[in-house]
Amino acid sequence: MRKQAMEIVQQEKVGKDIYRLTLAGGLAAVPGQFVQVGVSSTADPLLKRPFSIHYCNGSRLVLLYQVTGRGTNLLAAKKEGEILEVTGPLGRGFPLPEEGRAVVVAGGMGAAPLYYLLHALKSAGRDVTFLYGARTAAALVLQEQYRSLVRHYAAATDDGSFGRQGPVTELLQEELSRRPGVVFACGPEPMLRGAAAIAAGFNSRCFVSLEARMACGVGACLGCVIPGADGRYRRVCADGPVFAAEEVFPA
Amino acid sequence: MRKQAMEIVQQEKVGKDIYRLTLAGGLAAVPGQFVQVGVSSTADPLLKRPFSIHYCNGSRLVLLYQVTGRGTNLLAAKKEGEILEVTGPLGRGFPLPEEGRAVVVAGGMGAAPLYYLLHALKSAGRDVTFLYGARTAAALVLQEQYRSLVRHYAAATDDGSFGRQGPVTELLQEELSRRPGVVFACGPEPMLRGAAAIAAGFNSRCFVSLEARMACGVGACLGCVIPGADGRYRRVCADGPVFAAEEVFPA
Amino acid sequence: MTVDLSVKIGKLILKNPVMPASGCFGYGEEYARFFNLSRLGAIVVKGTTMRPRPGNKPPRIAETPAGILNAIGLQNPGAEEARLRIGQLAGYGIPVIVNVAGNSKEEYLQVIQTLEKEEAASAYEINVSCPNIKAGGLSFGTDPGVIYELVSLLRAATKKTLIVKLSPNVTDITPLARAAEDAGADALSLINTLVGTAIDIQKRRPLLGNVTGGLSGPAVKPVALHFVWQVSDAVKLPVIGMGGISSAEDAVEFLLAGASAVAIGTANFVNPLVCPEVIDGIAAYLQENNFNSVGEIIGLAKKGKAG
Amino acid sequence: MTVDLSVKIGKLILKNPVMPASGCFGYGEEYARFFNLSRLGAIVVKGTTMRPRPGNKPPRIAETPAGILNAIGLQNPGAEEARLRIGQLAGYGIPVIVNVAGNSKEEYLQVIQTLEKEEAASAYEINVSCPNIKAGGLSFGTDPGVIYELVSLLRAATKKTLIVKLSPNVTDITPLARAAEDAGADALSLINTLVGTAIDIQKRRPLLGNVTGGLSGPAVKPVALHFVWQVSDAVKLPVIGMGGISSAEDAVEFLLAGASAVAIGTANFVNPLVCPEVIDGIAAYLQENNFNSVGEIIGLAKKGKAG
Ligand SMILES: Cc1cc2nc3c(=O)[nH]c(=O)nc-3n(C[C@H](O)[C@H](O)[C@H](O)COP(=O)(O)OP(=O)(O)OC[C@H]3O[C@@H](n4cnc5c(N)ncnc54)[C@H](O)[C@@H]3O)c2cc1C
Ligand SMILES: Cc1cc2nc3c(=O)[nH]c(=O)nc-3n(C[C@H](O)[C@H](O)[C@H](O)COP(=O)(O)OP(=O)(O)OC[C@H]3O[C@@H](n4cnc5c(N)ncnc54)[C@H](O)[C@@H]3O)c2cc1C
Ligand SMILES: Cc1cc2nc3c(=O)[nH]c(=O)nc-3n(C[C@H](O)[C@H](O)[C@H](O)COP(=O)(O)O)c2cc1C
Ligand SMILES: Cc1cc2nc3c(=O)[nH]c(=O)nc-3n(C[C@H](O)[C@H](O)[C@H](O)COP(=O)(O)O)c2cc1C
Ligand code: FES
Ligand code: FES
Repeated sequence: MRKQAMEIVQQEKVGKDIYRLTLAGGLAAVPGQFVQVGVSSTADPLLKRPFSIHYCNGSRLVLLYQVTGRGTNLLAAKKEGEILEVTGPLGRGFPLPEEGRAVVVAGGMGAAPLYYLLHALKSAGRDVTFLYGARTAAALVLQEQYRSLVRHYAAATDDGSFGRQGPVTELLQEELSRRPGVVFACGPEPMLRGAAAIAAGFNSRCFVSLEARMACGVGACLGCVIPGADGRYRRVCADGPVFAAEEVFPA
Repeated sequence: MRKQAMEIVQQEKVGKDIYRLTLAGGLAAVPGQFVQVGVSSTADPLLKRPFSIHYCNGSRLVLLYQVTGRGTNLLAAKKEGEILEVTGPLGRGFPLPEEGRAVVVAGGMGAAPLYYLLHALKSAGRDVTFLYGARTAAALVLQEQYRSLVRHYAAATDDGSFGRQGPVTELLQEELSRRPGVVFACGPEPMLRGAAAIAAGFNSRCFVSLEARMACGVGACLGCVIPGADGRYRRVCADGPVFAAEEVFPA
Repeated sequence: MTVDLSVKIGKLILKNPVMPASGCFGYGEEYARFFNLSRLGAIVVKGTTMRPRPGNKPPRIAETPAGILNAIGLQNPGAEEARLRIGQLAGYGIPVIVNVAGNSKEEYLQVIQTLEKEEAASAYEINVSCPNIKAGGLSFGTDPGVIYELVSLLRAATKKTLIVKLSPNVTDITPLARAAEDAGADALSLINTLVGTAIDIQKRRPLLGNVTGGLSGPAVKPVALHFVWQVSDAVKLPVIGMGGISSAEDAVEFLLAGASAVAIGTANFVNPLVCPEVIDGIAAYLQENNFNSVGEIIGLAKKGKAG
Repeated sequence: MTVDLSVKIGKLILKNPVMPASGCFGYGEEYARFFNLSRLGAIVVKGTTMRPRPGNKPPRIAETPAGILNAIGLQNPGAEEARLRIGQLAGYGIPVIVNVAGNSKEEYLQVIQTLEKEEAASAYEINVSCPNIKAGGLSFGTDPGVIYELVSLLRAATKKTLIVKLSPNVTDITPLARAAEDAGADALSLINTLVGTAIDIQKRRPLLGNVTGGLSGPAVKPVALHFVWQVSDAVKLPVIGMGGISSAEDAVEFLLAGASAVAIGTANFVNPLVCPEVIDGIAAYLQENNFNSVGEIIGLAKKGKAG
C-alpha cells in the first residue's frame, strides 16, 4: 500500500462514457482490491476517486471507468503522458476458492474488477462461468476480452438488445440450477442482493463487492461504513469492498 | 466587453518561465486594456487572472505572461486545442497622442501591453523610442519583435548582461534630455514612480499602467483600489489600469 | 410547457428567484454591459451608509481555496449619491433592493429616510452583519435585542419591503432570525461572509490591509445551506439564500433547503453571465423534473428522507 | 545547518510541531503502513467516549468545494478498547494525545479515569466542539461557564497535559478560550469543523444521513487562521492550529498566525504522506529564510505591517 505518481500510457474510449486507462508502474494486488486516484492537482475536487483494479501486473495498472460526474469527467480529459497520483492497492479482495467451479456475475460497470478476477481464476485452472448483464448492449463493453477468459459465457440486457432480456440474476438462477459453484458478484446493490439470495437458495457461497462514498479509502475516517447483517457497521474500504454476502445482507 | 470561450492556437515558451499564448477569436481593444482569463474549470483556483493584451486583431488575441504562481502554472500546462474562458477587453488603455514623439518604457513583464501600443503608434505614424529594461538579459524576451516596430531602441539590465547596466529609467532620463516626448510606461511600481518623476522634470506627459489584486475586473467589487494622488481611491480595473502619472503618484 | 419562476418576497413579486448579492454588482452599470439587467428577479445594490465611506486600505482581496476574502469596508458614495444611481435603474422594470449599513441605529434610519422618496428603491436589505466594519456593525448582528430595536425603528419608517441580512458568525442564528421577524421584517437574507484571514508567508504579514476579511464563494456553500435550512425552519418569513452559488445546481440546492429566492455574489466575478445562466438553469431543472413552478421545490429536501 | 523544530505544548515536548487531527488518523495503524509514525511530533487518536458508539447512519461523507462534510458521529470503540489500541502506539516513542468526548461532564471524567493508568496516553484533547453529537456536545462548547466547570473537573483528575479543543461555531470565541485557560488547561486546539450541509438535487434530500455534518479541508482554512490569530492573542496558552492544512506553506501560515503546533486532518485522506511532507517542508522554509528554530516564527505575522 503506497502513494505513487503514475504516468498515463493509454486512455481508450471503449464505450459510451466508458474509458480504459492504462498507467505505468507495478502494483501487487489481488482481484477485488481498488485504488484511489487523484483527478485534480488543486483543492477542487478535493478527494481521490476509488476505482477497482481492472487489471494489474508488475509494470502496469489498468482501470475501467465510467464518466458519471465531475471527477470522472476530469479524468477522461487527461492525456497520455500526464501523471496521476494513485494510492493502493486498498481493501480486501475476492478470496480465491481452493477448488470447484466459480460463477462470476457482473452488472454494468461492476464488470471492472471481475476482469482481473477472471484472470486469476483462469491461472488457477478453475472452471468459470461469466454472466454479464447491463441495461443495454452498448454498456456490455469489452465482451470479447471477458469471453476469452472463461469456459461458459452468457449475457443479459434489460432492454433485450443483446443476450437474454431481463436481469442478469435470471442467468445466475439457471446456471446454479445446472451446476453448483461459488458466486462472485459486482454491480448495483439490488442486483447483488438478488444474486446473494439466489446463491443462498442453492447453498452456494457468495461474495459481493460493494461501493460507498469514501474519504480516506484506508480505514481511518469511518466515512464509508455500511450496516452489516448483524447491524454493526463495516468499513467498505478496509473491511471490504468484497464481503461474504451473509456478512452484509440479512438472510 | 464580453465573455468568450477561446481556443488555444499556440502556446510558445519565449523565455525562462515566460510564454506567449495565442487564442483564436477577435477582440476590439485599445492598447493598455486587459482581459481576465479562466485558468481552471473548477472552483480552485477560483478567480480569473488579469493579463494585458499583448496583441489582438479581429481574429486572434495574444498574451505574454510569466509563470509566478498557481494560476499561471496551470495556464502554462494548457495545450493547443484547449478552450479558455476570456472576459474582456477591460479597463482603460493608453491615450494615443494626437501628434508628437512617444517614449515607451518597459520594465520586465511590463513589456507585455507595450507591444500592442508600439503597433498602434507605428500605424499612427508616430516617431517612437522604446526603452526595454529587465533584471538580466534572459528576461528581455522578444527583443527583435519590439525593435522592429520602432525607430529608436535601447535596452538596460540590472546586471549589465545586456545593454546599459542600471535601471531603464536612466535611459529615459537621457532620452528626454535629447528630445521631448510623451512617456508611456509599464513595469514594477518603483520604476513607474521613477519614470513619472523624470517625465515631470521635463514637463512631459506620462502614462503608467498599474497592477493590483483583482476580483471582478470590471469595476463592481471595489477590490482593486489604490490611493490616487488626491488620497481618494481609484479602481485599477475600471479607472485604469492606465493612469496619467499625476493622478496616482503624488508630485 | 413553461414554468412559473415567480416568487414573493414581502411586498415584492420577483419574476424569477435570482438576484445579485449586495456589494458584488456595484450599482448594476458594470454588468449591464454583459447582459440586459431586466432579466434579473431583482437587483441588489452595494451597502449604503449615510455619508460616503472610503473603505479599507488595500490590498482588499485575497484568493483562498474555492473562495475569496474581501475587506472592502463598505466603500460607498453615501445615501444621496446612491439615490441618484438607484434612480438610473428604474428603466429596467425590476425591483431594486438597497443594502443599508451604518454605525448606529440613527444612521440606518437616515439612509432609509433619504431613499424613501426614491421610487426606484423598492426594498431595503438591512445589513446587520458586515464583518468588515469595526464600530457597531458586528454587534448589531449578534444581539437579538438590538436587532429587534433596529428593525422596529426602521419598520416604523417605511412601508417598503424590509429584508434583514443576518450574520453567520454566531453561535445560534435562530433567536436573531426570530427577533427580526417579531420586529416586522418581511424577509431574511443570509449568509453574509464568514470572518477569515490569510497570510503571506514570504512577507510574513496578513495578505489583507485590514488583517481580517469576509470569506465568500463556493467554499462557504455548505455553511450557507445549513443556515438557510435552519432559519427557514425557525421563522415563517421567506429567506433569500446566498453563499457560494455559482450554478443553477447550487441555486436549486438552496431552494430545496428552504430559500424562497437566491442571491449570487462572488460568482459574478468569475462569470459575468452567471445570473442569467442560473435563471435559465433553474427553469430547465424544473421542466426536466416536471415541476410547474419554483414554489413547488422550496424546502422540498426537508420532506424527503435523508441520506 | 539544522533547524530546531521542537515545540512545547503543556508538559509535552514535541520534536516537531506536526500531528494528525483527531478522527482523521484512526488509532494510527492505517497510516503506519505508509510511513513510520515515529516521525510525527505527536499522534492524536479518534474521539473517545466511555462506552462504544456506533456513530451516525450513512452516508457520512459528502465532498464540497475544496472541502468535505463528515457526519461520523463519534463512532469509537469506547474507552476500555481505546486504551488497548493506544497502548500499542507506545513503541513509536512519540506523545499520544487522546481526544476525549462525552455527553456529560461525568462521561469526560470517566474516560480520563480509564485512560489515566495507560502510560502511552500522554495528553488529553477535550473535544467540547463536535458538531455531530446532538445531546450536550454542542452546548459544552458554547458556554464559558460550562467549559470552566468541565475543565476544572478534569484538571483535578489528571496531571497529564490537558488540551481544550474549541468550536468555531460561536459568536465570540475569546471568552471560551479564557474560560479554559482560567480552569487550568495547558493548551487550546482549534478549529473543529464548521456546521454545514449539502443536498442531492436529483433525490431532493440531504446527502448526509445525519442531514448536517462538519465542514473541513482547504475551504475552511481562512476561517481557522482567523480563529488561531484571535485566540493566540487572547490567551497565553499555546494554540494547536488546524483547519485545511494540506502543505507546509499552509502550516507556516498557521505558525505565523500564532499557532505553536499544527494538526492535519482531511489532507491525510487526499495524501497519506502529508504529515511527513509537511514536517520536511517546515524545516526547509525555516532554513531558506534563515531561521534557527520554529519558535522564531510563531506569531511573527502579527508583528509585521499588514497588506
Ligand atoms: C471500491 C470502489 C470501486 C469502484 N470501482 C469503480 C470502477 O472500477 N469503475 C467505475 O467506473 N467506477 C467505480 N467506482 C465508482 C467510482 O468511484 C465513482 O463513479 C466515482 O467516484 C465518481 O466520481 P465523480 O467525481 O465523477 O462523481 P461525483 O458524483 O461528482 O462525485 C462526488 C463524490 O461522490 C463520490 N462518488 C460518486 N459516485 C460514487 C460511487 N458510485 N461510489 C463511491 N463514491 C462515489 C465521489 O468519489 C466523490 O467523492 C468504484 C467505487 C468504489 C467505492
Ligand atoms: C491589469 C493587469 C495586467 C497584467 N498583465 C500581465 C501580463 O501581461 N503578463 C503577466 O505575466 N502578468 C500580468 N499581470 C500579472 C498577472 O495577473 C499575475 O502574474 C497573475 O495573476 C498571477 O497569478 P498566479 O495564480 O500565477 O499567482 P498567485 O500568486 O498564485 O495568485 C494568487 C492571486 O493573486 C493574484 N495576483 C498575483 N500576482 C498578481 C499581480 N502581479 N497582479 C495582479 N494580481 C496578482 C492572482 O490573480 C490571484 O488572484 C497583470 C496584472 C494586472 C492587474
Ligand atoms: C466584494 C464583496 C463585497 C460585499 N459587500 C457587501 C455589502 O456591501 N453588503 C452586504 O450586505 N454584503 C456584502 N457582501 C456579501 C455578499 O453580499 C454575500 O452575502 C456573500 O458574499 C456570500 O455570497 P457569495 O458567496 O455568493 O459571494 C460582499 C461580498 C463581497 C465578496
Ligand atoms: C472524518 C473526520 C472525523 C473527525 N473526528 C473528530 C473527532 O473524533 N474529534 C475531534 O475533536 N475532531 C474530529 N474531527 C475534526 C478534525 O480533528 C479537525 O478539527 C477538522 O477536520 C479541521 O481540520 P482539517 O481541515 O485539517 O480536517 C474530525 C474530522 C473529520 C474530517
Ligand atoms: S473511506 Fe475512510 S474508513 Fe473507509
Ligand atoms: S477588481 Fe473589482 S473593482 Fe476592480
